[in-house]
Amino acid sequence: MGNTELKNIIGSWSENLTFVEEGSEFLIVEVPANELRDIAEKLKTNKDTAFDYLFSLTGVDYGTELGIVYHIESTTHNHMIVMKVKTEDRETPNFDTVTDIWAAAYFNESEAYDLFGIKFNGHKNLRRIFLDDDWKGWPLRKDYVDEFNMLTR
Amino acid sequence: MTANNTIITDFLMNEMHLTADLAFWVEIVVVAAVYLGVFAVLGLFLVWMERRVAAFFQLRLGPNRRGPAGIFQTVADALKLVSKELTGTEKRDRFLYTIAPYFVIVTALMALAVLPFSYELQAFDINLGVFFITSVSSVAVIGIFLAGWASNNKFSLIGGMRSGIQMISYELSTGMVIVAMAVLTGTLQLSEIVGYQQEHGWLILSGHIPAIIGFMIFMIAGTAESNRTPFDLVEAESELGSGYHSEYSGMNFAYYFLAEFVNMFIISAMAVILFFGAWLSPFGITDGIPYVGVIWFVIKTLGIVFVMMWFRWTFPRFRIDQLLTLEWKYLIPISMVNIVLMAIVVWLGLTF
Amino acid sequence: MSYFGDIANATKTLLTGMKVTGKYFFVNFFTRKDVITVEYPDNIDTLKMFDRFRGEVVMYHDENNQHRCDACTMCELACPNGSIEIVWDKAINEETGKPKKFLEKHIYHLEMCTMCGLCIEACPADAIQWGQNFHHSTRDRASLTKVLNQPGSSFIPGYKNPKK
Amino acid sequence: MGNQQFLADKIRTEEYLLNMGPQHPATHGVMRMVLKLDGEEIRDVEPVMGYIHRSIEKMCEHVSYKQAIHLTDRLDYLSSHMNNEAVALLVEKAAGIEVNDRIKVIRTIMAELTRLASHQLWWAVMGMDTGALTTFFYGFRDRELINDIFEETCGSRLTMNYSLIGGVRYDLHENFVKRVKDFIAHFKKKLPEYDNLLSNNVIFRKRTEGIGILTKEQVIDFGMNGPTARASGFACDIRKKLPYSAYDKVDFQEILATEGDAFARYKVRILEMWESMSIIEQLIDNIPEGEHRVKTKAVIKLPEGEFLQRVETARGDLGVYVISDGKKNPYRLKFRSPSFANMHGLNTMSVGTKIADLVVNFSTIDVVVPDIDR
Repeated sequence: MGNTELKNIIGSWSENLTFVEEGSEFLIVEVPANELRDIAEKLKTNKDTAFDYLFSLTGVDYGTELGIVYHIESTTHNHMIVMKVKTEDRETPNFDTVTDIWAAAYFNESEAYDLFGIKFNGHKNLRRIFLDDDWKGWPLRKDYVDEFNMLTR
Repeated sequence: MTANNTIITDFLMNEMHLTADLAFWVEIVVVAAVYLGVFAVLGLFLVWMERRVAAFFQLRLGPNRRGPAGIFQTVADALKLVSKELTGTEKRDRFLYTIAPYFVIVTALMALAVLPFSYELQAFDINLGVFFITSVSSVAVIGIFLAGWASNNKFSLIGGMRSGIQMISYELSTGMVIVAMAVLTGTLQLSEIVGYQQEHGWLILSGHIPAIIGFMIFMIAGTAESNRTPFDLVEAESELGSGYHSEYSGMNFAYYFLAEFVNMFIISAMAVILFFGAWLSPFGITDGIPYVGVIWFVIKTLGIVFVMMWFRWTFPRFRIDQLLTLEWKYLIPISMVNIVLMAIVVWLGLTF
Repeated sequence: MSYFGDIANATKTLLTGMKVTGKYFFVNFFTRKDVITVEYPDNIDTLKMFDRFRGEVVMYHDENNQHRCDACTMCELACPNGSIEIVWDKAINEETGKPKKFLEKHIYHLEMCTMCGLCIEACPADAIQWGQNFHHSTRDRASLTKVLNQPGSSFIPGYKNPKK
Repeated sequence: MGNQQFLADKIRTEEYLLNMGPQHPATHGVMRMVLKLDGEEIRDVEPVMGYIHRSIEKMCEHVSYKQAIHLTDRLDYLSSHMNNEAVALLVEKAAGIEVNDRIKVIRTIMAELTRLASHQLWWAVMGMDTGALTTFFYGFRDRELINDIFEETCGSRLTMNYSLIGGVRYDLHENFVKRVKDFIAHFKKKLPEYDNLLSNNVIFRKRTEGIGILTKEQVIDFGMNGPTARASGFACDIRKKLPYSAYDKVDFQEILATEGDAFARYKVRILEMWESMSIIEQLIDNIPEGEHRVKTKAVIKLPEGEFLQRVETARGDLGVYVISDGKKNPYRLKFRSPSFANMHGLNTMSVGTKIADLVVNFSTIDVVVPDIDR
């Protein structure tokens, strides 16, 4: 299924979705934070899209905003879509969890929390997955400074 | 003290002019010292043999640095273990922790003392012979169980629990096979069993079908008794690290390590006594000459030990519930049927 | 009855397994030809590594103790782990009279090097290349910081890389 | 059942926690699993990772693309060539660098040799985990031949850093083809031995059949991939779905099983070894002539935008996702690691089984811990 049909189907679900096509080979859907859960729900359950395989969930620090990029693939139709969600607030960034839609998000969301500080409300066991529990700061953020470990030349 | 005069007491009384009682006690001390020496040498040799045989199976060289073909490698290991500090977990149960290795050593020695190495070289020829060995080797379970419990480490606790189940349940089938062989020979005394085999030929031939079944069951159950693969769940490297003796170091660990190999020797010696005519040479060629029996006894036992080592370096390990189903659903029914079969064979006089 | 069936089948598979290990035991019991053990410390003088083996980075010196490095620090920039430091100085070149950089010390931190080879690739003059020696264990860490250009060595005057 | 209930009330049993790792023979690396145990039955497995987290993604943000390639060696060190190839392919596709056929064929042969070496090591350690210690030496004897091939051509045995942007570092060594053919002839005789020694062994079958069953839906829901997922019937082989390098010129079969238990995962990897050998055989005789490296600019900059490249490593499909802002180092570089995804299924697999089964399940997922922690 090409990007354009996908765009029409998904576009019909809600107005405030923006679609981007250049700069990447897959259709990019930017979703507002509050509609994240039901768009994800529709993506999975809708027969034509049937996105049932969460390929990867990436936390990104865009400088001013913090965001999550979902690469979701359909094992039946063999097409992939990129879903992005962004938030301005850098102190307590939080999104709804998608673990009950795709179980593959369980550790990925913990990793995003651990390295970016993005909380996921409704996640059963959100903890620092890689770093020690008493680690200060979120390492993968652009403004993270650590004189001890980081050798910047 | 109506001790029948053995060579040692005669020697002590005539040359050393000791009284009968004193000679008796000195003899006991001498025999104990000899068997401790046999225990140590046997243990070291078997460890070296295991490492060389394992190397040959695994396309390696095996120990070859200390002495020709690495013979003194295990002596070096023993010295290293002796010089090691005896560490242990802090909250261990001190008394049980220290007493546990001695259970295993004592039972191994007691079982060793009864084995008929040759007509003359048998320390205690008690008429309960075979029954005594099985009951003594069941005491060894306590040593391993205590080690697992007392060393305050969850992995060794699991190892100890597994040893409890495994060794107790496999004693049943070893016991039943021994009962079957006792039916055939009509006696429990070891020297009389060997005597029976002197006239009728080896039990594996004279008892033909039930004896062969008995031998296979005995080999399987014997490997399980001595905690060796495919039944080495007690110290399963990949699950429990080194199981019950992971908190032991130095001489305590050496006790467990040597006792495991001596147990293996005792099990194969039992198999040789019950099935292959302990120190009888094939077709009785060298039976007349005194003291030569030992060589035949050791050759046959090392043959069985080699087969057990072959098991160890080929088979993966059972899981605890499969191990128990193998025992309770397969080995015990077959060994019971085997006793009945042996009884019928003996009753109808079909033995050779 | 499958009861005896799977016992027979079980023993058959166990015996085939033993046949495999038995073959290795008995076939080369005396010849020991299949043995794969390499007795490392004993064969140290006969041991020859492959010519492309990456043991450590060394600097090429020709017969009269001259090397090709003109301190252009391309390798220092290419190294991802910062394990190369070039100490260079300026001096007036006799013929041309213009100030010219020359290499004082090419410091190579072996303990930080990940053998990725990007420095050797980046070097325009092929001054550094792979050495095959891999015995790097030492007692103190200081000896892992090596100076690649031998003492008293100097730049081959007017060397131009033939390949470039 | 009356007294069963009576006993259960009288005997107070308690679940206890057991830390399996971070230093444990079965975890193949540094990973801790907190087991909630009732006797030997596992109630819950919670993997605790991060003991070997070097934050390669943060490092990649400060190094150029050429330097980022050598960092990928340390991700899944058993398929280091495929990791290098993934980043190289991504940069070549994004920067529009065209590589000739010789480079594609060399990369494919090297990838299949790495897969063979990784599966051999997995088989050797699988045998050791279930108790057969000799398989370790047979597996490593065969793997040593592949390591010699790598050492001779690429210069190092494990972390090869052989693939670069626009080609490969050295051309093939002159006796590369002979060594590969000798290895294939040798290993074709030895692989049936693997089956006799372990696959058909009744104890091994009993230890692995029916253990840790995962259905196809569960595998997809958990986002699992690689041979672990193909054992439950999920066709996720990137070499077939999105062919790259010379995989479209080679015909090979994607191995799928349906039972989804530990033995199916084992069988899939053994058959994949046969497939890898047939791929190498198809390519080794007609390696096209040509340059082993294409001319590229000194500093490679990617255009603005985001790029995704997926490669089938020995453990599953590794996704490299780069957000580039036109500078010489990536703005954000994410490695979607196959072993990290496969960890999701561990809990469902081993709840209700015994400790010995957890060791078998963990070993059939074939986990490499640095691949999880990155």
